[in-house]
Amino acid sequence: MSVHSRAGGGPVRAIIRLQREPIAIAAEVAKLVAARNDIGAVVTFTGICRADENGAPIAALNLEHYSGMAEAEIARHVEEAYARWPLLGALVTHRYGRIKPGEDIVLVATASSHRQAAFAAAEFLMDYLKTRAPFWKQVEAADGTTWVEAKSVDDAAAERWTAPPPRRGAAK
Amino acid sequence: MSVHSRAGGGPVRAIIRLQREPIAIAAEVAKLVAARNDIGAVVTFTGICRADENGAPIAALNLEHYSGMAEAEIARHVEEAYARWPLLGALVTHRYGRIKPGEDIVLVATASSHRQAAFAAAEFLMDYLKTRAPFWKQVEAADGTTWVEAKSVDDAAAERWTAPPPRRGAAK
Amino acid sequence: MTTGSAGPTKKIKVRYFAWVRERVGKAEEEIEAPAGIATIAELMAWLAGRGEAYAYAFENPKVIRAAIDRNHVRAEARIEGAGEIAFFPPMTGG
Amino acid sequence: MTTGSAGPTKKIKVRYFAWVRERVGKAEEEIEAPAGIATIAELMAWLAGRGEAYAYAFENPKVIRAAIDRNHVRAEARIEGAGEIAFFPPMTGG
Repeated sequence: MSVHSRAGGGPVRAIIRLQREPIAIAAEVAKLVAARNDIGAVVTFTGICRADENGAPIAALNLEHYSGMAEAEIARHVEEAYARWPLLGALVTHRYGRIKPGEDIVLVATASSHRQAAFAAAEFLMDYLKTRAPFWKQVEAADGTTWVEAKSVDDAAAERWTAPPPRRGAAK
Repeated sequence: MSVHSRAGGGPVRAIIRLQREPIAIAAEVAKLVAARNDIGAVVTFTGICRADENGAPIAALNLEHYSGMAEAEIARHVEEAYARWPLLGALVTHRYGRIKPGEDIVLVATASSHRQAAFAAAEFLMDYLKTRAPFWKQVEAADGTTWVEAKSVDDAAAERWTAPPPRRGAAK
Repeated sequence: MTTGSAGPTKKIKVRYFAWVRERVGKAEEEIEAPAGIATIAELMAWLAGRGEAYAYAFENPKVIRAAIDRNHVRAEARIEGAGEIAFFPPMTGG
Repeated sequence: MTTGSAGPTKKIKVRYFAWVRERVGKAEEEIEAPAGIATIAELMAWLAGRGEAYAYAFENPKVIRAAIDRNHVRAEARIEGAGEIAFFPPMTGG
């Protein structure tokens, strides 16, 4: 599923995509900056499937998601990021299904005139994806499958954003 | 100029490259994660030449740098980032020469097992590049050239890092 | 398990994800909860009484998250008017 | 401009960048500063006395940054033993 919202027929405001297929990172990010000349900063975050979970080797991750709710949740958080920072573009691509070590799981990209908004918005979106977007990771290992447990450190990271953002500097 | 340092014949620790040519972002980032399976998070920052500076249209930026010192300064800050966060890779590519609106100026990429180290290290490296690495931007416009003035907000951003890092969480 | 309240039962689509789905043994179903079941917490308690699989899935309702019509809700949320209710463990995406 | 100190002069390579370079009118040169010039601040003052272009370049030494042998230094830094000294405006990279 893909959502492209354009504010007043202008450039792409948000791209949200949930897919089984590997993420074409360069092509996705290119869409953010295409035909624009006001973007001075692009931050990307790529989450990659590691070959181990808590020290034990894994064969794959199986990503389950709540279709429909996931897109809506992500779209709401992208809009919240727009309300908090002067963004010029945002993109979230999240895979589901079976993902092998070394493969990408998620891509978040944010664009702004200046770097601090782009960094803050990307961190904000990742913290929310980790704690609020309805995705569940199952580890597939030699001795069976186990569900990944939510981490309190992720909850603490997401809590940071319940206060207003600490800085909205204009540094590029 | 390019510096590849490998710790004990292992994977690439730091790639530092100053060049006139456009930056092949996807290829550069691919080098960070190549042949590794312990990286769970990659953050990239791309700085792009905007079509305006302080509201006035520009024709190009001319980037001057102090060859030799720039590479050494960046390498020192990459090592400082390694000392502060559990990084698994870092890359800085900075262009010099004439850069037109829409073209990339700088790429910073950081890799770690977990996202917070990657985000923090990328912000740290960018704040230092903005304030300490010996590069100077000249704006080329229709009515002549002017040197970009340093911004106090960039100095303030760099000052953040003179205290120890506030968090070293293990959230991915 | 029933309550003392009168009133008609209502059909609700219920969906289960991750280990809640595995324990219940199905991804979704239509249920008819007694009219006296007013909140998510009460619905979980009622579901837990439907058999061994449900009892296992809902043995620790405090760790289970819920959504009504694709919005996160707390256990105290009222289910009246809900079209689709989902139960799942804490999210681990990203 | 000279100082009262005795002792031989020393040759130093000096480099200029950005608008310091433009004002001085050259990117680098070898200079022989009097032996009494001990610090970066004193060297800037001495350079400013070498003519109109230098006076213009160093008219506000507080805004000019310096490096000795490719390391950032403060205006109070001693230049003894320096092989290459650079003067430039605040950096604007990234």
